[in-house]
Amino acid sequence: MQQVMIPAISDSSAQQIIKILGDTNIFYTLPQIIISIGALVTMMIAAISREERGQVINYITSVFFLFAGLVSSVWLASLPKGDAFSGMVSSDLFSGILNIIYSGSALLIILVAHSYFRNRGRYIQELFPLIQFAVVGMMFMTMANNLIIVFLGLEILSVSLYVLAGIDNMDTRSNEAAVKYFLMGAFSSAFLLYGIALVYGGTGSTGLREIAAYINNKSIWQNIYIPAGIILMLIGFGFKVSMVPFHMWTPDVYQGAPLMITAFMSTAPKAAALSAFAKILISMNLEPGSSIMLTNLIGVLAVVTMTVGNLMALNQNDIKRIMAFSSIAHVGYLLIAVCIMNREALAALIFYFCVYTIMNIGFFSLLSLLARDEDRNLTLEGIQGLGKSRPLLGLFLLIFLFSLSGIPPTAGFAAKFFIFNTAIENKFYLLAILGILNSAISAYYYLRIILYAFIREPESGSIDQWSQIKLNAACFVVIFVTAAAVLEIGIVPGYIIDLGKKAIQFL
Amino acid sequence: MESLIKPAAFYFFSAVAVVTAIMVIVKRNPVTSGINLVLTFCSISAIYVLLNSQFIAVIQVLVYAGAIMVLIIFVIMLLNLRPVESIMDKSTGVRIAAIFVFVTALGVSLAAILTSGGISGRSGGITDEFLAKTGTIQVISRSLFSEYLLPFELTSLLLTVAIIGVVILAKGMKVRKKTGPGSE
Amino acid sequence: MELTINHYLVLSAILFSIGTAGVLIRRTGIVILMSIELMLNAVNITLVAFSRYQQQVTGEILVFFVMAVAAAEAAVGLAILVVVYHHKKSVDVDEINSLRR
Amino acid sequence: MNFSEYAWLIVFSPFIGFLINGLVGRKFSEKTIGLIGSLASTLSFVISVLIFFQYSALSQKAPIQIDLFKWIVAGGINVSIGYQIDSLSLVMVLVVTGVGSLIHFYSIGYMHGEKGFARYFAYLNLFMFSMLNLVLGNNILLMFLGWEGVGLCSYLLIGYYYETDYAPTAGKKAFIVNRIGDFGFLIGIFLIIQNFGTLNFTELSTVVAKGTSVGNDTIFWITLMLFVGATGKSAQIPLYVWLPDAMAGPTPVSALIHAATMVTSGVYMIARLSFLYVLAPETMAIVAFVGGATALFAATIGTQQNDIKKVLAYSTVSQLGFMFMAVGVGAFTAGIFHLVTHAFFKALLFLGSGSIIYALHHEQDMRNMGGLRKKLPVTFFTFLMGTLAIAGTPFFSGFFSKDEILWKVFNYSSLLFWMGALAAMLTSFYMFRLVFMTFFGEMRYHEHGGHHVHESPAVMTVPLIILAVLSVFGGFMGIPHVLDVFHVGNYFEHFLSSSVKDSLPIVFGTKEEWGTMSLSVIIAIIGFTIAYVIYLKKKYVPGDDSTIKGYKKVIYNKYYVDEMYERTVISGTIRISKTVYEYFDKLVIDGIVNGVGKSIRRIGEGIRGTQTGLVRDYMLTMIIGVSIMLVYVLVNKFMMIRL
Repeated sequence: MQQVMIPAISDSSAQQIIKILGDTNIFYTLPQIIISIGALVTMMIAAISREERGQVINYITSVFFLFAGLVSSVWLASLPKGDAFSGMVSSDLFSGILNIIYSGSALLIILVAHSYFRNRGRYIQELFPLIQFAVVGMMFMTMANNLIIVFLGLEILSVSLYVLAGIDNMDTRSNEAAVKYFLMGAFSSAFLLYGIALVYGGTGSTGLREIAAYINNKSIWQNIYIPAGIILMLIGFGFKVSMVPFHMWTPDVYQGAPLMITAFMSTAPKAAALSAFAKILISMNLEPGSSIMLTNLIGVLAVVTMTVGNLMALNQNDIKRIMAFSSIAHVGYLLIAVCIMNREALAALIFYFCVYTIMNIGFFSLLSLLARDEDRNLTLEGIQGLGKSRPLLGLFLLIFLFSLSGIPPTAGFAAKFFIFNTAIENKFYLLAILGILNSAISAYYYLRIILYAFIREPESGSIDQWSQIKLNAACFVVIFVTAAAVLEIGIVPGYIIDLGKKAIQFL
Repeated sequence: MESLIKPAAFYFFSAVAVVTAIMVIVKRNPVTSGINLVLTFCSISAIYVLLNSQFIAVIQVLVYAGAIMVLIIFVIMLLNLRPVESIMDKSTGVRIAAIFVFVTALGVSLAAILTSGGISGRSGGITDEFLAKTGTIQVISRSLFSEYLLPFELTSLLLTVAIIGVVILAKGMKVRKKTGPGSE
Repeated sequence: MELTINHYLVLSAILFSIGTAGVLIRRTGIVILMSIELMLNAVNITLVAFSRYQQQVTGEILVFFVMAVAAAEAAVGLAILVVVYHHKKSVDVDEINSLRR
Repeated sequence: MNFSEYAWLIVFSPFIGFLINGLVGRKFSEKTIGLIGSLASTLSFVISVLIFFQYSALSQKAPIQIDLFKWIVAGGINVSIGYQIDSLSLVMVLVVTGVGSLIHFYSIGYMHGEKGFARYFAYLNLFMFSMLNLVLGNNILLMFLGWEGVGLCSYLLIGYYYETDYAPTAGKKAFIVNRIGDFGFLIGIFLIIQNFGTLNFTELSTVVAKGTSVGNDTIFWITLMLFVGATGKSAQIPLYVWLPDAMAGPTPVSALIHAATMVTSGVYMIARLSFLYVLAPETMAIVAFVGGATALFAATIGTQQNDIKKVLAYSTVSQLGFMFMAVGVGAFTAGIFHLVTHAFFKALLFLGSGSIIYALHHEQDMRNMGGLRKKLPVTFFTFLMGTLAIAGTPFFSGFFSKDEILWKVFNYSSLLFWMGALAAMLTSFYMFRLVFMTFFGEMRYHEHGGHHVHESPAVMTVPLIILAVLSVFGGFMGIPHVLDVFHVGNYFEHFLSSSVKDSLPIVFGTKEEWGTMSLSVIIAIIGFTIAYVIYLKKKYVPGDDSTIKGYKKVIYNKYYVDEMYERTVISGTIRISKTVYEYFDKLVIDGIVNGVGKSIRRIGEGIRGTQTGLVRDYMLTMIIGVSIMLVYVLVNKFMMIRL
C-alpha cells in the first residue's frame, strides 16, 4: 500500500517540480496570459494617470491586449487539442470558440464603453482591468478539466462582476445592484462549493476525467453524494445564468448596473457558466438514458425559465428590465439544448451563444447612444419617436429586435431554429412546442419597443435630443458590424453550425 | 480510555461550534455576532486537528480568525453599527418555514448519506502514518506547487481582482457629483 | 466508539444550515456576510473530512483555495457595504429596494 | 435565349426597388418613387410572361431548378437558396406580379400626397420580394422565409397610418395571430426534417413517390401542423380574426396583400405539398370542412357589415374558405383556379372600393354613400363586373371557378356541397347589397367645403379596367367539361397537370354536373333577388350605429332591442347571421383571442409581484428551489432503492 503514493513524493521533489514545469505546455494558456498582462498594464496606467489622455491610452491599451487575446484564441483553436498544467486545463476547438466569444465580446463592449462612460460623466479607468480579469476567469472556466479550476475561474469572474455592477459608486442604483448581486452571488457560490465537495466525496477526485472514469465504472447512483453534488452545482451555475428560480437578481442588477456593464453581464458570463456546466455533464458522460433524473429536471427548469422570463417581460416599462427578462427567456431556450445533452445539441448551443452575444451587444451598443441621466431615460416612453427622427438608428433597432424575437432572416431565427430542430429530432416534442410557443409570446414585448420607437409620436423635446446624438466612430462600427453579422449569420448560418459540430468532436 | 478522548473532543468542539454559530445569527449586536463567529472558527480549527490536518487548522486560525474576522469587526466598528431592535420581522414566519423545509431536505439527504455507507471514492494512499513520517505541510506544499500550480496562480489573480475592486469602490467617495432627489 | 466520516458530515450539514438560516433571517448586511462565511467553513469541514478518509490531499488543497476565495469575497463585500452605508447610512438590506417590479 | 436563366431577376427586381426607395427614396419626387416601385414589379412580370411562354411550349414540363447558393449545410439537412419553376409556381408568379404591378400603378394615384410615399413603395416592393420567394422557393424553408417576410410587410403596411390609434393595434393583432400560425408551420418543418431529411420539394416528392416508411400518423401530424400555419396566414377559422382588422391599412394594400396574394399562400402551400397531403386523408377532411365552415360563416357575417371594406374582407375570408374546401377534397386544380380568378375580381373590387373611398375623402361607411353610379361611371361599371364575377353569373370568371369547386365538392360530400351552395347564395346577396347601397338609390354623401365627388384619375381607372376585363374573361382558361362545346379543352387544368394532379375520384356523371351548375346559377339569382327587394325596392338603409361601439354598449344602451325590432322586417336568416356576428364572432372568437392575450398579460402582472426588490425574498426563492431540487434527487434515489 505504501507504493501507491502520488509520484511527487517518492522522487526527489526539486527534480519533480522542474519536470512538471517542463510539461506545463504553458502556451495553451496564451490568451489568458496575454489578457492578464493587459489587465495589469491597464491597472498601472489607471493608477498613474487620471487625465483625459490617460483614459484614451488606457482604452487603446486594453483594446490592443484584448485583440491580441482574440488572435491568440483563434490560433489556439486551430491547434490540435492538448493539455496544460498537468491536465488541469485543456485546449481544444470547443474552448477555442468560446474563448473567441469571450474576448470578442469584451473587445466590442470596451469599444463602446469608452464613449458611454464619457457621456455618463463618470469615467472609471479600472473598468478595463476588471473586464479583462473577468475574461480570463471565463476562459479558465471553459478550459478547465478540474472542478477546482472551474470554481476559481467562476470566482474571478464573479468578483469582477460584483465590482463592475457597482462601478459607478456615486449612483445609488449601481450600488444597489452591486449589493444584491454580491450577496446572492456569494450565497450561491457556497452551494456550488458544497456541490463540488460532495462530488469530490462521492468520486474521490475533482478532475473531470477521473470523475468520468469513476462514473463509467459505476453509476452516479452509486453514492447519493454524486447526484446531490451535481444538483448543488447546477444551482451555482443556474444562478450565474439566471435560471428560474435563481433568477430574481437579474432584473434588479441589470437595471441598476451601468448599461455597458449590463451588456457584458448578459452575454459572455452566461456562455461561460452554461458551457462549463455542459462540459462537466458531457465529460461525465451524463447523456440521456444514463440520467433520466437530470434530463427531466433540466427540461422542467428550461420550460419554467423561458415561461417566467417571457411573462414577466410583458408588462415592463424599463428597457433594461425588459432585456433582463428577455435574457432569462433566452437562457430557457439554451437549457433545452443542455437538456438534450448530446453532441448535436451542444453544437446548437455554441451557435446560440455566438448569435445571442452578437445581437445583445449590438442592441445594448445602440442603447448606449440613447442613454442619458444614468440610463434613467431608457424606458419605452423615453425612446418614443426614435425611428422617425433617426431612421438609420431605427433600422438597426429593428434588426436587433427582430433577431431577438427570432424572425427570419435574422440570426436569432437561425439560432432558435437549430435548437428547436434538435429538440424535435431527438424526440423532445413537448420542449420544442413549448419553446416555440414561448418565442411567439416573446414577439409581443419586442414589438412593443418597436411600436414605441416608430409609431408613437416623439415627445416634445425628445426630437432635439435625438438629433443631438452624435455617432461616435467606434460605437457605430460596433453597431454596424453586429447588425451586419446578425443578417449575415441569419442568411448563411451553415458554416458556424459546422464549426460548432467540429468543436464538439473534440470534447 | 485512549479511544474515548477523540470522540469526546469531537463532541465538545462540535457543540461549541454549533452553539456559537447559532449565537452568530441570533445576537442583536453585530459585534457579538462577530466574536461568536471567531469562536466558531476556532472550534472548527480544533476539529481539523482531530482530522489530523494540522496545517489547515493553523491557517484556519490565521486566515479566518486572524484576517477575515478582524476585517469584518473593523468595518462594524468603522460604521458604528448599533444593535438591531429585533432580528425578527413580519415576514419571518415564511422565512422560518423555508429554513425548516431546507433543513429537512438537508436532514433527509443526511439520512441518505447514513444509509448509503460512507465514502466510495478511490483512496489516495496518504495514510496518517505516512503523514506523521513526512509532515502535512510538506505533502500539501509539494502538491500545491506541482499538480495544483495553476489553481495556486489563479488565486493570486483572484486576490488582485479583489484588491482592484476594493480600490475602485472606495475611491472618490467624498466627491458628490450632484445633489438632488435622484441622488438621495 | 469510533468516529466515522458521517460524524463530520453531519456537523458540516448542521453548520451549513445554520449559515443559511442566518442569511435568510438577518437584515444587517454584515451579519449576512458572516453567515455566508460560516457556510463556506461548513463546506471546508466536509472537504477535509473527505480528504482524510480517502487518504488524499486534494480536499485539503481545495480548502486552501476556498480560504482565498472567502478572503476575496469578504474584502469586496465589505467594500460594497461600506459604499452603500455611505449613501444610505444603513446596511439594512430591506432598505435597499429602489429597484423592483 | 433561355429566359428561365433570368428567373432570379423576377425575385430580385422588387428587392432592388425596395433598396432604392427605402434608402434614398425620400429625396425623389412622388412620380419617380412610384415609377421605380412600379417598374421593378413590372420587370418581374415581363420576365415571368416570357418564361411562361417558353415553358408552356415545352412538351416535357419538368420543373426547372435554379440554385443560387448553398444556404444551410449542416448535418442531415442541406438547404439552398434556389428557385423552382414549374406550372404551379408560374401561375402564382404571373398572378402575383401581374396583379401586383397593376396595384403598384394604382397606388401612385391613390397614395398621392400621403406622408411617407417612399416608405409605402419600399414596403410594397419588399412585400413583392418576400411573396416571390414564397412562391418560387424550391424548399420549405425558403418558403417559410417568404412566409414570414410577407407577414412582416403586412404588419408594416397595416400599421401604415400610425397616427390613428386603431391601425397599430390592428397591425399587432395580425402579427401575433400570424405568429401563432407560424408556430404550427415551424413544427411541421421540423417534423419533415426529422422524418424525411430533406426540405426540397422535388426531393421530397421523389422520396414520397418511392414509397416512404414514414408512418401515416406522422404524415397526419406534419400536414396538420402545416395547415395550422395556413389557417393563420390565410385567415381560416379560428385564426381569421386578424383579416377584417387588417383593413386599417391603405386600400391598395388590402387589395394586394389581404385579398389577391398573401392570404392565398396557404392554399398554394397545400397545393405545393399535395403529394404529402394526399397521404393523409384525415387532414384533407379537416381542411375541407374548416374551409367549408369558414366560407359559410364569414359569408353570414359579411351580410351585416356596413363598412365597405369590411364587407369585402369577410368576403375574402369566405372565398378563401372555398379554396380550402377545394384543396381539401382533393380538387387542387379547382382551388388554384379559384385562387387566380379571385385574385382578379377581388383585387378589382378592392381597388374599386378604394376609388370610391378616394372620391369620398376617406368615407367608408356605406350608409353614407348611395347614388354614386352617375358620379363615378368607370368605377361603377368595373365594380359591377367584379360583382357579377364573384356572384357567379354565368360565363364570368367566378362562375367557372366556383362552379368547378361546387361540382368537385359534390363528388366528395353532399353536406359540404350544401354549405358551399348556401355560402354562394349569401355571397351573391351581400355583394349586390353592397352595390345597391353604394351606387343606387339616393346620394347620402354630403359634399362639403368645395369637395366634389368626381371620378378618379386615369392611373387608377386603367388598372380597374384591365382587372375588369380579366374578371370577365379570365374564366375561359378553365372551361368545365360539360360546357366545352368547341372542344378547346380545359387549358388551365392541362397546364397545371405537370405539377399538381387532382386526387378526387369523380363519381357522378354529366347529368349531375349540369344539375350543380344550374343550381349555382339559381342560387346566385336568389341572393340577388333578396338584395334587390330589400335594398333597392324598399330602399332599406341600416340604422345608424356610429355612436356605439362593441357589443357592450349595445346591451347597456338598450339599443339592441330597438335594433332587433327594426330587423323584424328583414328575413330571418339575416337576423340569425347578425346574432352570429354579435355573439359568436365578437364574443367568442374575439373574446378567446383577446382573452388569451389579456390573461397572459395578467399572469405576467401577477408574477411581477414576486419581484419585491428585497434581496432576502430573492434568497428565499432560491432556498425553496434548492429544497425542491434536493427532495427531487432523494425521491429518485429512494425509487432506485425500491427497484
